Amino acid sequence: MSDTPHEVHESRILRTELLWAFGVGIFVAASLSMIVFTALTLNVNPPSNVERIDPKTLHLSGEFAEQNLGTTVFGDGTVIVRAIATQFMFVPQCFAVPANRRVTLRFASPDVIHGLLITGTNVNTMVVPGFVAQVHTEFTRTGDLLMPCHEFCGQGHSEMWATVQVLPVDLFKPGPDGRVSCAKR
Amino acid sequence: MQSDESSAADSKLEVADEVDETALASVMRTVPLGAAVLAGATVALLVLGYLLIYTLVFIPRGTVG
Amino acid sequence: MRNAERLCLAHFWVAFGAFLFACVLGAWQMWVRSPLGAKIGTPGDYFMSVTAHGVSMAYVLTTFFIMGFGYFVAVTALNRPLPGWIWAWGAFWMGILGVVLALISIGSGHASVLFTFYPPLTANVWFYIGLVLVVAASWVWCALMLVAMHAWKVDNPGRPVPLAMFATVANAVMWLWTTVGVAAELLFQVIPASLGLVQTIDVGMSRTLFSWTLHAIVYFWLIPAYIAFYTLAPRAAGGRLYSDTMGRLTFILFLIYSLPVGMHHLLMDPEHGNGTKFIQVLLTAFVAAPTLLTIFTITASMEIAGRLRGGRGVFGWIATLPWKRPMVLAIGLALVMLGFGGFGGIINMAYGMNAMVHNTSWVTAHFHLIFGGSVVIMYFAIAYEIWPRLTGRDHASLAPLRLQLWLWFTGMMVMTLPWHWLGLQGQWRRVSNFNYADPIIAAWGPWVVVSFVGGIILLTSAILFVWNLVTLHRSEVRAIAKPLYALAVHPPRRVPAALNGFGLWNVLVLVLMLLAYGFPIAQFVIEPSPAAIVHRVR
Amino acid sequence: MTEQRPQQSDPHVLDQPWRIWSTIAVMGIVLVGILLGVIVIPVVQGRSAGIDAFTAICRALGILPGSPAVPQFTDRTPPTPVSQVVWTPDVLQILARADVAKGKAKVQEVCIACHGENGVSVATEYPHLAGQSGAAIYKQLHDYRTGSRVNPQMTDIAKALDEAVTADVAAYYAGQPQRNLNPVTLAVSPPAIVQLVELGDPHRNIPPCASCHRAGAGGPIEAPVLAEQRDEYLIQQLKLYASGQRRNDVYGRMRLIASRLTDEEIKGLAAYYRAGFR
Repeated sequence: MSDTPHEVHESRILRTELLWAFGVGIFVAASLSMIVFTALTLNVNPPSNVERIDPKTLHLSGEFAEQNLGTTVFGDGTVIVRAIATQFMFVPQCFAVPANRRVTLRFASPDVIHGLLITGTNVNTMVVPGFVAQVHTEFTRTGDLLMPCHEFCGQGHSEMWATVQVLPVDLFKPGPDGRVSCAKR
Repeated sequence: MQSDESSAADSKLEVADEVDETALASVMRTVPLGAAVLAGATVALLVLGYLLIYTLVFIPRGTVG
Repeated sequence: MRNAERLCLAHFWVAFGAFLFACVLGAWQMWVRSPLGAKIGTPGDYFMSVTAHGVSMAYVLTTFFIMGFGYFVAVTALNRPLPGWIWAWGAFWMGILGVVLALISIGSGHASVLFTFYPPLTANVWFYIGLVLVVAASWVWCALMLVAMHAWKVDNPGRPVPLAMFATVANAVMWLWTTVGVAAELLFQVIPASLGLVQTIDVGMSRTLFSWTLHAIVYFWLIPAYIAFYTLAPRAAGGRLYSDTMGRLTFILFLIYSLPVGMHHLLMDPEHGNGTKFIQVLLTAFVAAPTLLTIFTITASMEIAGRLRGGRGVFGWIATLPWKRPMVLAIGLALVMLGFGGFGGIINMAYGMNAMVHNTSWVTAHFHLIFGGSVVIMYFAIAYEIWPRLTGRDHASLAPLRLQLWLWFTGMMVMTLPWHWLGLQGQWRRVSNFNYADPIIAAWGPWVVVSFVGGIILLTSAILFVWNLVTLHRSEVRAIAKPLYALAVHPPRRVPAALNGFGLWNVLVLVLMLLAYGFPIAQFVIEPSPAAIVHRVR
Repeated sequence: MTEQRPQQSDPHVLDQPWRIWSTIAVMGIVLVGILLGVIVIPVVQGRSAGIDAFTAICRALGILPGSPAVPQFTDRTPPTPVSQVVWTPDVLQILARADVAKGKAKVQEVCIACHGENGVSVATEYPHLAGQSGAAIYKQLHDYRTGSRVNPQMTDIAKALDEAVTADVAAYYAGQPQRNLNPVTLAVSPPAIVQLVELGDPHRNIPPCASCHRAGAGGPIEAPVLAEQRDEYLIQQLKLYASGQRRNDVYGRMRLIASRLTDEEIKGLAAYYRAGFR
């Protein structure tokens, strides 16, 4: 096959493009390697907890019945926060968590799709009816943080928010039943 | 180099092409240089910004999983 | 050709009418949310407005513009009449009927569920039927595009399909795949619930099906802008397309990679495991590839034009580009916005890091920059470029066109840069008003006002855009037939069948979709999510 | 010109490398994704948390609940629910298929004395039921029956009704013509009260009343529609909620909201919702 100058030049263009595509590959690899690296070393994952729960009977269930909501410290030191996202309120509307200690947040919705984030932290999850949304995290700074509902859930969506009190470890004192409530401010 | 742009879009409205082939051949000797520098710098900035946000904003806010 | 011109103009005017309407709503929404307008309008008004804004921008502007532009490309790039005029007009009127039904449902307050639906909330059934009609109209368009390309290929055996048409058909094929998800969600889940035939919805399934559509739909909107990048801009700048092959490859990559990535919209969802999310994150990272390839190829094409006009040195060609031409200006501004929007995008898709920004203003900023910025500014440029062909009249002056493009760019930057910042602070989406009495939220107030100013600039630009087109319809200047589509430096003489059709790529899409979505969907077939009760907005 | 040149290669031969390499590239990427996302990352994460590889992989796929990186929490806390009502499809079907004629007979026999034949109550301490949401009436009757809500008169009456009749009565009253708020008298409502109804008070975490209690708002299934209600009844119930004496609102939403309202606001809201009473 005798190549004309035309074809030589055309293949040069394609080789240049291929070189660029290689650069694109580096870009893709760089962004992915950060993800894989932090997943392997710091256990960074998106909150994924395929745990089914019937939204219709949440209030009859053990864990998400009204009086069991809030922060509980279990015997082994595990800190679990359970909250309901419902139209148009988080229950409880304030919960306390310790700073710099592993906390597990568990949310469920009895009605429609909600979502939440805690300002200034990486806590963020959808609360989908039918599933327990679970986030494992450590709060790195103390203070009162805002936890709004960030997914459209109806006409009262904008007024749906809660407060998260991140307490220094020495102020985070569970009662005899392991429960911790928000300090009154 | 021959002029042969017959097959790209040879509708009747497409006959005129104001590009001079010799001029084109001469600029094609430098051509992807500027583009490579410009696009390469942009992509490098994107990666840099991404890594900075990842390490300086995301990670200090506490890991999630 | 009279019929062709009427058809295209009808589609474009519906698109831009909806666009202007949506811009007015958008500006109003920003005012209501800002400290300036706190406590104006009820949440009912606000969410009705957001629904109308989303439907008008995302379904009406895009679908009608893409259909109109597709008909234009089919006629001009293939240089033959469109097959099935009756079908095209029928689809047009079906789409109009759908838009009217949807807008009536929204306007009467029976469909304030936003354009992304959120079952188990359900709206009046006519809202969904209206949207299904719009989608069905676009399916007719897809069929016409496929038929047009096929007929051309039969008459021109062995010749490469012109790039503009190849890309348009790539978009049509991708759109057919894309709509499967939302069509399944609407027909099997949401519409039966809205009609009262069922009382519950499997929300895990509905979110997964919608995510199937949710990302690829954005590429459906984007591809006309890329068609302009590859086939209109190099000619408008007075140069050549650097590589026709890369163009074809880019549109093929969009077809393949825009579909099996939708679950990155569900990264924060509890109904999928980490592993299935990771697979789609990895595929999402590869969807950056067609865009990065495009950036290089288009910059190189512009470099050709700039050097042909006497540009020297590494960057001298930038200054010598004909920036006075709207298409060239638009592409420059579009690429800047694409850069910022793309930066936001790679943060969004980064697996765990999505938690930092999910459902915050960061995301709103990202898609307003990419779609409202890069894509819509190219819609403007396309309109300015082809309107003289459609009307036979030319612009008396290009200055108001350039002013409009600059205003759009400025407005978009002023609006979205504060949104990125606010998003990082945790400002969340989809709220009718903020409680500025809260100290955390009060600190955001000034930035919200700045972004509102951006919104006003955008509204001004939108009005000027429509004004420019109206002015053109009355212009006395006669349009001179000018070549439209760019030639490549090396126009293709023959291309492999893989780069001239979609058979192979459809097989790959099928396999990829099975791998990426097979298990995530099957898990709800094997064991449905505990059903959620339908909440009807009436 | 190109077209005249002999074709140097058959398009199918030209096509072959494209088919092969694109398939290899695409499948390779997916395989890397599966390998990393479903195997490497969960197994490594699981090892650091003491979770075996199989469990970790199942969690990554979503077959088992929980994160591959953290031991999963299980809970056995017993519940004491405030209401037994469950909105299952069956219950909604019972409501949808209720027999209005039977409901009417029961109303004429029992309910008429206080709530009126058409749902317009006879005295200011009894709520109007005309056009009320069937689900709301059903839930209250059910709660009276199970003791979640207590009222000396209603508890006995509700205990005498079975599930089907409860639904019939609810459906009958739901079908009576509702009277909407009167715009003329509403116009003189204090702006602060209108604001509470339409916008709520985000600072106190009070959602707008209308977001749940306006017909067709898309709020909770059991939320009663508020349109032309007895003011004395409303005041009394809000105060019972505020003090915690009435507690059959699931997750305490009304107890919280009512406890945050001032006495003035409670009176103002009651006046707002009786505005159109004729």
